[in-house]
Amino acid sequence: MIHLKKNRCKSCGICIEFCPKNVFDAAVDGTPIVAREEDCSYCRLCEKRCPDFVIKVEGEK
Amino acid sequence: MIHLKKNRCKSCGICIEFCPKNVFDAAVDGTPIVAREEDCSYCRLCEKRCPDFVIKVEGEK
Amino acid sequence: MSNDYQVIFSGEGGQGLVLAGTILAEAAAIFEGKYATQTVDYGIASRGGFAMSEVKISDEEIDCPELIEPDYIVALTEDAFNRFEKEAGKSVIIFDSDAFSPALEGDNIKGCPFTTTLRRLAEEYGNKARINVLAIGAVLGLKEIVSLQAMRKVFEKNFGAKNADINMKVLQAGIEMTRS
Amino acid sequence: MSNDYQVIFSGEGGQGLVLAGTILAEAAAIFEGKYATQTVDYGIASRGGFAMSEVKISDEEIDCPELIEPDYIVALTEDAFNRFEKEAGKSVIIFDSDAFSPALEGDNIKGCPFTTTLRRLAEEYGNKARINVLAIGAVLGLKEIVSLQAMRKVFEKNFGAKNADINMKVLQAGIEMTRS
Amino acid sequence: MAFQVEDYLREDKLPHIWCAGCGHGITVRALVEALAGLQIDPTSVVVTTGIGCFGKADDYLNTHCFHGTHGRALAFATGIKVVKPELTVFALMGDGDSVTIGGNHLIHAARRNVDITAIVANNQNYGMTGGQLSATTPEGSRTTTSVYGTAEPEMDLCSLVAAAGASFVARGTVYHVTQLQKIIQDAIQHKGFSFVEVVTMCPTYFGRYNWNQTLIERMNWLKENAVSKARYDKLPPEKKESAFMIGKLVEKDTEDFNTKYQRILQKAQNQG
Amino acid sequence: MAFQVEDYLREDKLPHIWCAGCGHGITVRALVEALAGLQIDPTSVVVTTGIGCFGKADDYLNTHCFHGTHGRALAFATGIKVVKPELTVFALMGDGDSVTIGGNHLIHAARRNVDITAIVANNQNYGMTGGQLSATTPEGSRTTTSVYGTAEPEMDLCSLVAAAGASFVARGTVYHVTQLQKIIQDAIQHKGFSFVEVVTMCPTYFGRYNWNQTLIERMNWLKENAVSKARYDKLPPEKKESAFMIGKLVEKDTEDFNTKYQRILQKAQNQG
Amino acid sequence: MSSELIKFGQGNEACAEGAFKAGARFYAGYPITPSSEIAEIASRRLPQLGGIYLQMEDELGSMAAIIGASASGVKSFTATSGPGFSLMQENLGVAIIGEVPCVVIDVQRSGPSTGLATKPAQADIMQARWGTHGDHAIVVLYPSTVQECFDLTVEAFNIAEMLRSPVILLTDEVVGHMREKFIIRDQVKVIDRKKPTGPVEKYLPYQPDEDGIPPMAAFGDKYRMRITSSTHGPDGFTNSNPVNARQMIERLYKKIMDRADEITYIKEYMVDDADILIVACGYTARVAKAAVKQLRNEGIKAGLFHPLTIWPFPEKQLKKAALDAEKILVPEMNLGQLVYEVERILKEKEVFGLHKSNGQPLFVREIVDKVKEVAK
Amino acid sequence: MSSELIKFGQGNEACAEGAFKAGARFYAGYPITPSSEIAEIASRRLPQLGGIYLQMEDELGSMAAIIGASASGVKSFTATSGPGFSLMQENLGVAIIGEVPCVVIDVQRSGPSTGLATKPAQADIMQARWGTHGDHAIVVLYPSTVQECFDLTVEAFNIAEMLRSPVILLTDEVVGHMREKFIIRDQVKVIDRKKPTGPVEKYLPYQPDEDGIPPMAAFGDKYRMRITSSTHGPDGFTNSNPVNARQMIERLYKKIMDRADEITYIKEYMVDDADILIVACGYTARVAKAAVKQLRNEGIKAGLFHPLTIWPFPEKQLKKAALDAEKILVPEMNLGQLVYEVERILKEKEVFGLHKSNGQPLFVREIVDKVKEVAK
Ligand SMILES: Cc1ncc(C[n+]2csc(CCOP(=O)(O)OP(=O)(O)O)c2C)c(N)n1
Ligand SMILES: Cc1ncc(C[n+]2csc(CCOP(=O)(O)OP(=O)(O)O)c2C)c(N)n1
Ligand code: SF4
Ligand code: SF4
Ligand code: SF4
Ligand code: SF4
Ligand code: SF4
Ligand code: SF4
Ligand SMILES: [Mg+2]
Ligand SMILES: [Mg+2]
Repeated sequence: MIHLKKNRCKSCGICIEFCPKNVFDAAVDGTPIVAREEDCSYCRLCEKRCPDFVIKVEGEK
Repeated sequence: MIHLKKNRCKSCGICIEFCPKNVFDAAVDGTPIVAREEDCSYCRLCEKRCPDFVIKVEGEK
Repeated sequence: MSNDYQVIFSGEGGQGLVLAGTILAEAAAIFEGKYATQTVDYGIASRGGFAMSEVKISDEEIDCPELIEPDYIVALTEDAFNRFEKEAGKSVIIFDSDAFSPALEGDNIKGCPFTTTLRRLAEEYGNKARINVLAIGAVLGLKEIVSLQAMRKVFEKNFGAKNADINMKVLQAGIEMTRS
Repeated sequence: MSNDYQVIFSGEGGQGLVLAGTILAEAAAIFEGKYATQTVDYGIASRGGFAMSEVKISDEEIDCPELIEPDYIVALTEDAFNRFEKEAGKSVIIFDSDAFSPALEGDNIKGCPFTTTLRRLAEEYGNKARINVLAIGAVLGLKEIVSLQAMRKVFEKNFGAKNADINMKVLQAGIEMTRS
Repeated sequence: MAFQVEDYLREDKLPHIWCAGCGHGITVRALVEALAGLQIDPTSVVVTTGIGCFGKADDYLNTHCFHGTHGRALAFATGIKVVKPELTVFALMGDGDSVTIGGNHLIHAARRNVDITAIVANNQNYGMTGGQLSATTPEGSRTTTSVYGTAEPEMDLCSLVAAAGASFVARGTVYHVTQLQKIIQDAIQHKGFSFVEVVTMCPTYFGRYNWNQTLIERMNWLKENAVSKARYDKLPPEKKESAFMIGKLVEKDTEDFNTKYQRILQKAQNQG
Repeated sequence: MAFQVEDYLREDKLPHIWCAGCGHGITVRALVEALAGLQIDPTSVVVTTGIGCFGKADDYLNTHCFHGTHGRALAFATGIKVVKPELTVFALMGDGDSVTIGGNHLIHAARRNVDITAIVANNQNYGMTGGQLSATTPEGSRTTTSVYGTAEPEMDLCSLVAAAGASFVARGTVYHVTQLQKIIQDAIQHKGFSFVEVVTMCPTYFGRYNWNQTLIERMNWLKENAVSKARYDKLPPEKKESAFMIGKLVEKDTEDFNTKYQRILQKAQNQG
Repeated sequence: MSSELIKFGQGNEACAEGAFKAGARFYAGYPITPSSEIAEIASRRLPQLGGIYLQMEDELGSMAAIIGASASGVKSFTATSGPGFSLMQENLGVAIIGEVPCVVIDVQRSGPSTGLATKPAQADIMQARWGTHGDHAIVVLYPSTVQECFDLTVEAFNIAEMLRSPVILLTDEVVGHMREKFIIRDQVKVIDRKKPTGPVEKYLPYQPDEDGIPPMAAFGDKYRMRITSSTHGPDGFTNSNPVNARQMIERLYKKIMDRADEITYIKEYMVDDADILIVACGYTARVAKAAVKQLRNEGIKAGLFHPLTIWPFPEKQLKKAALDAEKILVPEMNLGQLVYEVERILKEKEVFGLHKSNGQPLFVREIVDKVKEVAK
Repeated sequence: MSSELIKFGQGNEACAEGAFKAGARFYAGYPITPSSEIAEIASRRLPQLGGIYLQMEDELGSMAAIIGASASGVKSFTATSGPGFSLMQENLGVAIIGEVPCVVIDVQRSGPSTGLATKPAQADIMQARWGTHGDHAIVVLYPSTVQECFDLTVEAFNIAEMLRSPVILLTDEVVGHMREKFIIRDQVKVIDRKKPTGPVEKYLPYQPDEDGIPPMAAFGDKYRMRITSSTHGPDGFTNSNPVNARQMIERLYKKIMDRADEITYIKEYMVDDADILIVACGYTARVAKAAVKQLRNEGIKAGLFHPLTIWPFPEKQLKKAALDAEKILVPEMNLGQLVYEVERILKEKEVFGLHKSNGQPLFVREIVDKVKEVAK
């Protein structure tokens, strides 16, 4: 599961750009949308690269 | 000529010890005595090593 | 103290509120020969949080920049609005009706579509359309406390002749928001 | 203020004048149960220049360490002597007659052969023979303001039992310089 | 009981005050990941900070915190660590904090080898006060106090600290987050002074005046220009200009100050 | 008119206040020999000093002098040199002055590369205040504030300053006076920040507590242990412990601050 | 043709422009809110004027660098706020004892310590007077309008040059950041330090003329210049003789205190018939002026004594202004600083303080209310 | 069995011993004349007591390190003199706003700046009160004998711990270097800071009890401790709300000022029937006492008011002591500092200063003469 605390998101776009599995799409306001969760490898890079503590990835592959 | 401004001398003994030509003897109070000026090579090391600006060497070999 | 005007631009860091106040005050002081002061209250600069800019314009020398009874208060965020809502009545409050809808309403509380207007302008002029200029316009729409000529001049001085046009257009859009 | 004594040890940095004052005052304060103060005036420490140490000994608590009329002034350098020569009369000045010969002389100006005495002692005891102890002795030779037992104890405490003997001998030599 | 990342965070204080895309959040993330990775009890951790945007980091940490003065975090941390060797002590500093105003404490902390983990978020300028020149601003860059481009060469933090005697020196970036977490873990575990430079991003000021690229492009720039020592050494000269080394640069096994001081205590007490 | 050594000296102030055998006099001698060697007009020379025994050096120099505060000589010197590039500016500092309290100015002066010649008389302790611990006191040594032996490693001044970016770094000793004079001459002629460490002697304090040898033996110790880089590299490990390198350690040709600033002036004035 | 320039800008900007107009060509500093605009302007403008901007590693170094530059003959200044001002205190003493003219601008913010960096206060008033160790006197000017920022900065340099002394220009966050119209005056009086004229060998850097001020050579002049932080004789060499020490320390003190009148600037508003006199400086003086107007409208005879020179405090002038007032009110953005000095000077009066220390400026209403309360 | 120890030693030594007796186990400092003996003794004795001596790179770091150590639960102190005291001013503010108990000893020497390092002065009296930027109150104690050095250092720690505040122990070169007999008292009252007791989650590091003092956890306790130099709320997080800011700043001020009586130590000598009252502290108080004796012998009714607590200045106590005196003399080793405070407090009296600033202490004769002159 990929949890997003969207109220913290500042739309920097990092998660969207650097997800190795291209899991996210960008909403109009620049925040991420979990578009392809099934592709997620649970690498947690998005979580670690998000400057705003928005993302929490749970699970393993 | 080796000039000594003895009032400045603090009897550290450096000039006496490190003259390559052993030109100085030590007086009882530890100050240098020019004992063998004829041996002097005018290297000026005594002048430069004297911490107290006592010595002035004039002349060349 | 005739012809005294007191205006507050409030919202959050990064909205260019200081510039709004500066521009307006400078237009009055330099291009209309009046006296004007502009002061600010801000937290950690440029990192969000409540911020405001106060302008006083007068025909006479200004003893003290403190605003006693602001004529117009522009509130671009809900936080800012809440801080000032009790002034409504003594002051006219202009707020961004796209951003929030206050409980209180009334004659002296004017909602204007700042966000949507800005978006529309942005389509035309890109990021040169700024909310702070829109805010000045909104005030001028209620009362032309500074002439449009002076505004043009201040734009020219600060942003160059080329950008003055755009800014005048944005200003105009602001004016229309409150005039209508 | 009965039984008050005021002593100055003066000379130059490096002669151990602070120690002379400390030892004497401590002997009185700790080993004779009196009150004693010791103060110093010095320039850049341990690099020559005028230095002095002042001692006040009293049976009563001492209000102020300042010496008003010193009883004894030891002056080990000419510079020190010159500073104090005007006190002669009110005070007894003891100076190193090997080091300089003052213009002024008289009953209250006592020359003592500090340098030669020290040289003699040094032959016997090496560098453990110190001019400051000699100076204390010179004062005690004029007046036993502190008992010799107290002096021995203070030496023992500060330099250890073994060195106390030597110091007592040096002290004795000092006493003899002025007694004779 | 296992500590979660959240146990080290003051989530009630989020969202934080940092700008969109500011790297400071990523660095704090790496720190809490490292703490969780090592399962260190948050009540045995003291985080000291200086003043600056990064100096605000302590607001978001659920450890003991000391928010001191600009440039002095390491001096406060030194006082803490020498009297409480059992605690894990951090000094989180900006580049201004750590080496510009705080340079003297930095070099002497490195020399003294007190077992503190220093983490410097190097964003090449003073974010907090509006983007002025720092000692790490690359020569020629523009800042609010160097509009003509700065005439001063930048300080190489890692070289400086290594020369001062630091026993652990490493560099990471906010792109290389996994490595960064690992570096911080190693720094914590290293006994002695550990220094971690994090090359990070201030899009609001340094970026605006200098990058000519978007935040995303900057992340890619970090990805490309930050290379391991091995790779760096093999780079052709023209590439070396913008490239920099990341990874562990120094790791020495030297006794830390507290261990040495134990012997002094013994000596003093035996003599006493 | 040729300048004599005496033209740089305030002979009326001699004898100086330094102790018998103190190396500070030898260092000052090397400095005035260097000035005379280069025939620099004394009225174009400014000597800044800090506070300490070596900080008293300006009392004996017949140049312009600035006797500032402890640790700040380089900051005063920076102000002087940037506005008067035509002057030859020195900062004479003790080890306490230069790198202990003054470390921050030292590293940034090195980085900034202002054309100042810094001369540090390293006597491994604080002479002036009675022989306390300094950042250059060798680990284990005894001082009046480390009677049990210090637990802190000493700072390697030359490595530090080199890492900070100094374009000229050299070390000499008060035994090797001819070389020392030459080093100082080269330092003066080098355009940019030049750093000269002089390994010297405080017989009164550091010597008394640590040497186990006479002043003369110490001079011989300097003679034996100070070696050229080439010789140092060839020394067997056991000899390396007490040995140290002398001579020029760094000499780089990098533009000094004032030269770069000239371009800023031009740029600003063209834009204006 | 006058090249006077009318500008609309901040107090900080006016300070910078005043410095340039006074001839300052060197700035060294370390940024700090709310003073950083001064640094930013200096970094842009000085190179245009052929001057130099240097960002130092810290405030200790900044203070040192401006002293060094000034001793080299270039008028110099720095700007800071509380934390940096504390760090400058040690080297401020060098400028005092070394008699090196320079100007230090402290834009006060809310403390203590880091406090609230963007909020105003007037809590460094006593620090400005007493912050550095040891005996000294110091001149402190405090503007209240943007124009005064310009004018008093020029004046600060003039006094510094005239007295061979550092001068502190104290402002506060409100004054520093407020924007008003101000004139970059063209025809300002600019004073330059006295230079030596006699024979080179006879020059003594600390030998005062009859006015108590020694002529000042610059580094690089043919006169050998010595600046020292130690107690010294006229030759600039350390001298611990008590007679000399007394002379030196007292001269430094007197050269300022004896000229207090010459360097005193005050403004008065309706003091002549005031029953209650308000004593206020900086931004607070402006609030007080508005309060006086309002009080007068309400029939209360209030007046304002507004010192622009706050140290040496204009003792005589205050006494005169307060002659007929019964009560005195001292409003300050602090817990009480200037009020102590006013109490000391106006022994016979009832002196009240109005103290606000919460990051906000005083408001007109607060002063009005307090006057009414006190007037009862 | 009492383990009291009678020693003959310096004021500096007694300060150090007092600190150890009060429980100090950490010293961080940077040597400076005339305070260095304190560092030297600490470096020798602390390791014997299981404590730590750290020589820091400078005074900024020294002040920071003792704050850090104290926040970790270990009583800490430093010692310095003027130049170093100036450098400590910024971080002193951290101890004030962060409410970290610690003791700073300033052994005053002759300034300004480097001045005369080995000569006495009393010229940091105002700096001790006002040296750091921003609003604050501070406790300053000033001993005059070697025994008082011991006793007041203990007291300084006790006050620091009681008030969660730094305390400054001011001495001077004469007091610091003079030798006298003193007792290392065995039975001294030692106060330790209040620790939190409630539930861990509820602990707020700056939530005061009714006495205005928040209980203090140490780093490493189960209570999460936050120390901050910013204006903060009870939770220790930055808070710029004006109501909160006022509360915080005023509480810090009041916790000291409201307890002035509790922490005030004074000595009086022959004040009851004195016509002329001398107000003096530190070494000068001893000179003054001798002067009073001599004056009384000559039939002049002099008396001595000797504050040992100089800040908060014992206002009430002075007023009482001065009730019947006509004239007041304030002798100081400076150009006038305490005299301003005395003037302010004793409005109705004629207050005279006797100021000496030349590297020498005042002499008995000088005070006697001045009293006679003034008495006329
Ligand atoms: C003594 C002092 N000087 C200056 C400041 C102002 N100041 C606060 S933060 C800062 C710079 C911060 O830069 P950095 O440390 O790089 O952190 P960043 O904001 O970039 O994360 C400055 C100059 C201060 N608080 N204290
Ligand atoms: C701010 C400050 N702190 C401390 C001192 C005291 N002090 C004067 S000189 C000195 C140390 C000198 O050591 P160093 O620089 O090595 O010179 P040396 O005397 O050994 O030649 C110290 C600590 C001071 N003058 N100013
Ligand atoms: S965990 Fe990895 S793969 Fe999954 S969304 Fe995040 S970055 Fe993409
Ligand atoms: S990285 Fe974080 S802050 Fe940035 S867009 Fe993604 S969720 Fe939002
Ligand atoms: S000049 Fe050389 S040879 Fe001659 S005396 Fe001096 S050291 Fe000896
Ligand atoms: S080297 Fe100089 S001071 Fe030493 S003994 Fe020789 S002449 Fe005297
Ligand atoms: S100003 Fe820069 S460093 Fe500060 S929060 Fe914004 S991006 Fe980050
Ligand atoms: S104390 Fe040491 S450094 Fe100072 S003059 Fe004496 S020998 Fe030289
Ligand atoms: Mg930064
Ligand atoms: Mg040294």
